[in-house]
Amino acid sequence: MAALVLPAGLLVVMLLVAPMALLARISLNRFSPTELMVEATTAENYWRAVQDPYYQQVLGTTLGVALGCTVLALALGFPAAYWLARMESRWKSLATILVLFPLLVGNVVRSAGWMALLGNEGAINAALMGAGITGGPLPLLYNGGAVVVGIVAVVLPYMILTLAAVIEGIPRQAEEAAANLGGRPMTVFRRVVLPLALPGVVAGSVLVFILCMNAYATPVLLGGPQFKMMAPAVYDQFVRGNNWPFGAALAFILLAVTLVLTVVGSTLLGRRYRAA
Amino acid sequence: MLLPAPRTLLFRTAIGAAFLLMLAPVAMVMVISVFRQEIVSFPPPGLTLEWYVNAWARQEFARGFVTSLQVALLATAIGVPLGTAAALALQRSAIRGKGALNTLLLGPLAVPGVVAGTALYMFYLRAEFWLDRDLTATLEGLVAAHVLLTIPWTVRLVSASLQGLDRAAEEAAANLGARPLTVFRRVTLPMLRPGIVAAALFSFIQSFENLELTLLLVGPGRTTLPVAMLSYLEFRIDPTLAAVATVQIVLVAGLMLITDRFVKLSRVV
Amino acid sequence: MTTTRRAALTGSAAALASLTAGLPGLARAQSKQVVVGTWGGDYGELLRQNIDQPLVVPQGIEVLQDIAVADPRKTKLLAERQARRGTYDIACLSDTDMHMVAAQNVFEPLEMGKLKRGSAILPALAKPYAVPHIYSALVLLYNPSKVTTPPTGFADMWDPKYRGRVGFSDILYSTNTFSAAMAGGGSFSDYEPAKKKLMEMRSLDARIYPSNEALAGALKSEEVWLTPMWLARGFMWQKAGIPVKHVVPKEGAYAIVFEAAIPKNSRNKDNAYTYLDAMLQPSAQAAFADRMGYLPTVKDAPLPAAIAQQISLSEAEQERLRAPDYDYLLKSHSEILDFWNKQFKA
Amino acid sequence: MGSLVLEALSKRYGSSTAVERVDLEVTQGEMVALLGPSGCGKTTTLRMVAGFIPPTAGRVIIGGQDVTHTPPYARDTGMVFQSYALFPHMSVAQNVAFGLEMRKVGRAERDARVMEALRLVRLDHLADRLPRQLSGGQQQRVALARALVVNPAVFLLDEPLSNLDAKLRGEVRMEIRALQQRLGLTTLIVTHDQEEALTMADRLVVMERGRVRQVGTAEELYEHPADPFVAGFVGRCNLIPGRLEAADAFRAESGALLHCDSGAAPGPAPTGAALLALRPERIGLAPDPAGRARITAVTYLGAQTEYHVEQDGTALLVARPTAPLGDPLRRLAVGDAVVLSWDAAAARLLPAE
Repeated sequence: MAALVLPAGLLVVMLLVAPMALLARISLNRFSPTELMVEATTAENYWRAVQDPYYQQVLGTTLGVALGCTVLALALGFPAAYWLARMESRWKSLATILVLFPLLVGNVVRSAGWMALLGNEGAINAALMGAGITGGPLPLLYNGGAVVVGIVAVVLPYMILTLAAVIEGIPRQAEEAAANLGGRPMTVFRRVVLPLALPGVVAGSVLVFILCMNAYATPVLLGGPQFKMMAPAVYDQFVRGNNWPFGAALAFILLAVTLVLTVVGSTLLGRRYRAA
Repeated sequence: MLLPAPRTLLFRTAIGAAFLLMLAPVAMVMVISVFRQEIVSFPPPGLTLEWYVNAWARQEFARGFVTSLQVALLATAIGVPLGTAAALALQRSAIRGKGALNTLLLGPLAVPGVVAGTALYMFYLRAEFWLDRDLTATLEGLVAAHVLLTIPWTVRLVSASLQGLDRAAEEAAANLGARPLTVFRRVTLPMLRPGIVAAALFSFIQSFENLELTLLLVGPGRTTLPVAMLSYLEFRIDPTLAAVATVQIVLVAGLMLITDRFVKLSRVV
Repeated sequence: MTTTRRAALTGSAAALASLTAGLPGLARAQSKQVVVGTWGGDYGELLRQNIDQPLVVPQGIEVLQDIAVADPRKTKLLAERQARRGTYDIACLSDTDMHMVAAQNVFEPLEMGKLKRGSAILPALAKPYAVPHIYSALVLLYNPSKVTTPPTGFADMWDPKYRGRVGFSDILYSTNTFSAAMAGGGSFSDYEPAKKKLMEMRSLDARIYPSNEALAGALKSEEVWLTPMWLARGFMWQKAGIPVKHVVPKEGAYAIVFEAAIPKNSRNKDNAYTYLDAMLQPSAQAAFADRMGYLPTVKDAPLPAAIAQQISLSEAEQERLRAPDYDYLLKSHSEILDFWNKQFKA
Repeated sequence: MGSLVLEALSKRYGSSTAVERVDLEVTQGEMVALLGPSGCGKTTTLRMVAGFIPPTAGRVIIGGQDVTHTPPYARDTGMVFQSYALFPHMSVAQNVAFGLEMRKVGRAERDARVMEALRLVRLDHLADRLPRQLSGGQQQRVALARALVVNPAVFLLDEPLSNLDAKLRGEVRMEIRALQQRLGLTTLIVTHDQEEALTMADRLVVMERGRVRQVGTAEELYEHPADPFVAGFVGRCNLIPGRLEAADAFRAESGALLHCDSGAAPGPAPTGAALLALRPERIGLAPDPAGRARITAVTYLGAQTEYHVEQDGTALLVARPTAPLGDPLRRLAVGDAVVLSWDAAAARLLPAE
């Protein structure tokens, strides 16, 4: 029985752990504009990344966007998940499909859709100007707001499906009992559904937070040039700057920050759950 | 049944906003695919189907679609059984270090696709040198990378399914004389079916739409659809991409509706 | 029940088999193949229509295009330089990228004996490691209805009356920095003055767009009026109805050359030479000029007069045109990128 | 406290009917049981009273107020769920306090009433436990306390005992009844267990396929069932198909002639196909070698002994108090011939379905 874990485990070791170890080794090398990579054992790439105010700011932006998007996805996704989980009609399949299928339409395509909506010549600005509400186009695209909207749209299905699975496991009678005891709908929701769905909130938030921290296509396409998040910065170093050691160091910093926050966050939330 | 469901405006607004956010960009892409001008602006000067003709004429999209489909199906076919086996071992056996193993198997989820893709590409190059065998730009190399995407989702979803499983049915089967493998095949597996279908669905999705992990691993004549789309963007600016995406959206929606006829998606995920 | 399940199993096994069949058969070691690493979109399509199909395939050579944007292909070439077998037989890159990659000893020095069309190449564009395929010039694009006095050089972008009306494409950071350097009295080998000029431009509310496409959209909506850009792009944009005209800046500018080279670890070098020859055929060159507005790199390519007039350069204009200082760019590339990202855009 | 009135209460799902025109009045302090097989509509009726299901037609009136369109949280009913539906994330005390919080009862009073309610169900020592740390019986009592602490106008019990073992069930049944009577609670209880209904309720409502078959006290239902369904569902009953031949003679389908008193029941005697209802314990039985009836099975049940008997092709169940040792009845065995006897008035004629 225990041996069944081996094939998958070995595969992950071979295709993820070993490559990451190689990348860790590369992160200790030195970059040279003419020779690209020079063998070395130095922590200077990490040191440089940590000290550089530019990358501090990029990391700060990434954290801010990831936290904001996670909170927003939770706020918007929970009601939708509850609605989906408690739906009984034949429309439930349709609603599920509507949640699932944006996932199959890649981030590039969805970003193109946002551009057509938010651009200066996009649908929203055209409508606003057509109705005479604004004189000129509003700067909706190429800023942090557009990225947040785009990322929230990308991660919402994950949040909704994770939450809905947990909410479906909450006995309806617990809600009925609360209503029977005089709890108004919002009270029942706050006092009974929400605490019982906390494991789902933790699971969904952790998943979504990681996805946000690692977002690549959406910030590149919707954020505009002045807006930088970590994953695109890493890619830039690898592919645009050909500075593999520094790119690798940035990658590990991103990974470390994500993991530490994930563990801390879920432990705190988990403790609250046990206490409650 | 009537539910004590919150029907406040706030609640309804949130649901509406969630669906709007998820669906508006997709709908928008479909709309601009028939705009006549090359650079999209509203309102359009006219409508046309020429982008569909152009999309069809470009081999890279049809080929990309086939490659993506092929890679996604293979990665799912390999990753789901492996992930299911691993989930069984994690949930049912008494091995030590389950927590660490679980973290390992969910690991691919936590590593940014750009990072994993670059690391894997460099690793493949080293491995090619040792093995004297092509890995980058091969179907095997691409599928292996995508299996990496499918494993964490399978472990996650099948584990959840296993935790919710009533073991009495398995005990009943054993009591009726079924050997462990028969119990698994005739009782456990059918009861896990919703979890496995969900795992397969998510695995397929993760592989099919993946861009970041794939960027450096695609090769001549073997480019996936998302990479082909990104590449097209660099030299062209017309709504051909929107046309390709619309065709993809229609195909995907059709596929899901058909799937739903056989396996109720609402009961699976 | 059992039979149907078994039938279904065999069915899916067969489906799996058919999935894996066929494609691995495109083994790349075959001698009758050539793998071309190139851009997608129009570039790849024009290669296919004017080189692959009419010129290379009839010689019994199968052409496989590996389509990707330039950066990952550049990364691949660099990463694979020690591999015994590379991905590409032909690598297409812009001249600056090509020089940077060539400096890492990636490419085969061209054997002129194997290159039949070698003698037709414009001498100014010849390189030891690559053949030039098409070229264009860096120009200043402007909206003639908004910028009523036609600009003469890069420095005009700093005119305060165009505050907020100058746009830059983010991916052309190096070119943009060059234009600033030239406006600030720098040279092909000295971008230092760009720093001051770019910061000035920053306070003039310059707009930066993530891609050339986004910039095109902004030019179309007349959100911005001026931008340094390739002449060929300007030509394409004009065809797409964007209101732009161009001027070759008086400070001087460089040409961009799209080049093709053979990596040392190419598997099919003979086919690669055949392909390079095909790229230099007059018919192929004319097609790229017609469709994309790039200039031929061979002496004997005939251009239709109407197109020639739009994209060709006068003698005076050609005099202001030079090749970039590749070595300088190679050394300063990361510094230029850093300044652009961290100071100018911040 | 108040009375509960249901007026022509109906619930239809599309074309299928769950509850059809139920009329019922539960007076102040009365306990009424909704009894019937699963799927008869009794739970749907209860949930309409609680407000979880909107009725298709009809009215629910609590304490003289029409609450048909009042949401559940504003109805002032106290419900005990079959699964107890305790809040798993709250302690026992928090569970019980929930309803008081909703009613904005002040902290001090709330704590006092919670402890009082917990003392009532003898769980005050477990106030800080979580529900999952309690036994099934304890959980059930928490659910009771939680519903009672708010002094509901109507007390609703949905199969409250079905998750308890047999011994506990008997005890809790008495406890609930005692509480209900002591507090004077207007109570509606749903059960499929006739013994539970008979022992606890003042009146019973027998339902079948969404309709009320008969309403009455335990005795009324037992002695005067309105139809064969009620006769068969409340207590056990021999139901013999046949027709009335004379005012005191019933011809069973098997051909046997059984005596009866067609005038004992109110209303005209049924003509044509009918059923003769005969309670097993109303049949006398004596060993007689010349008897036309044969014993096919004997079951010793301690206080009672049951005999399965066949007479002229008609199978009958007879229940007698177990006779003392030495009595000839004690020696009866399978195959023995016996004579059956009953009071003509004990044999009720019912219309065939």
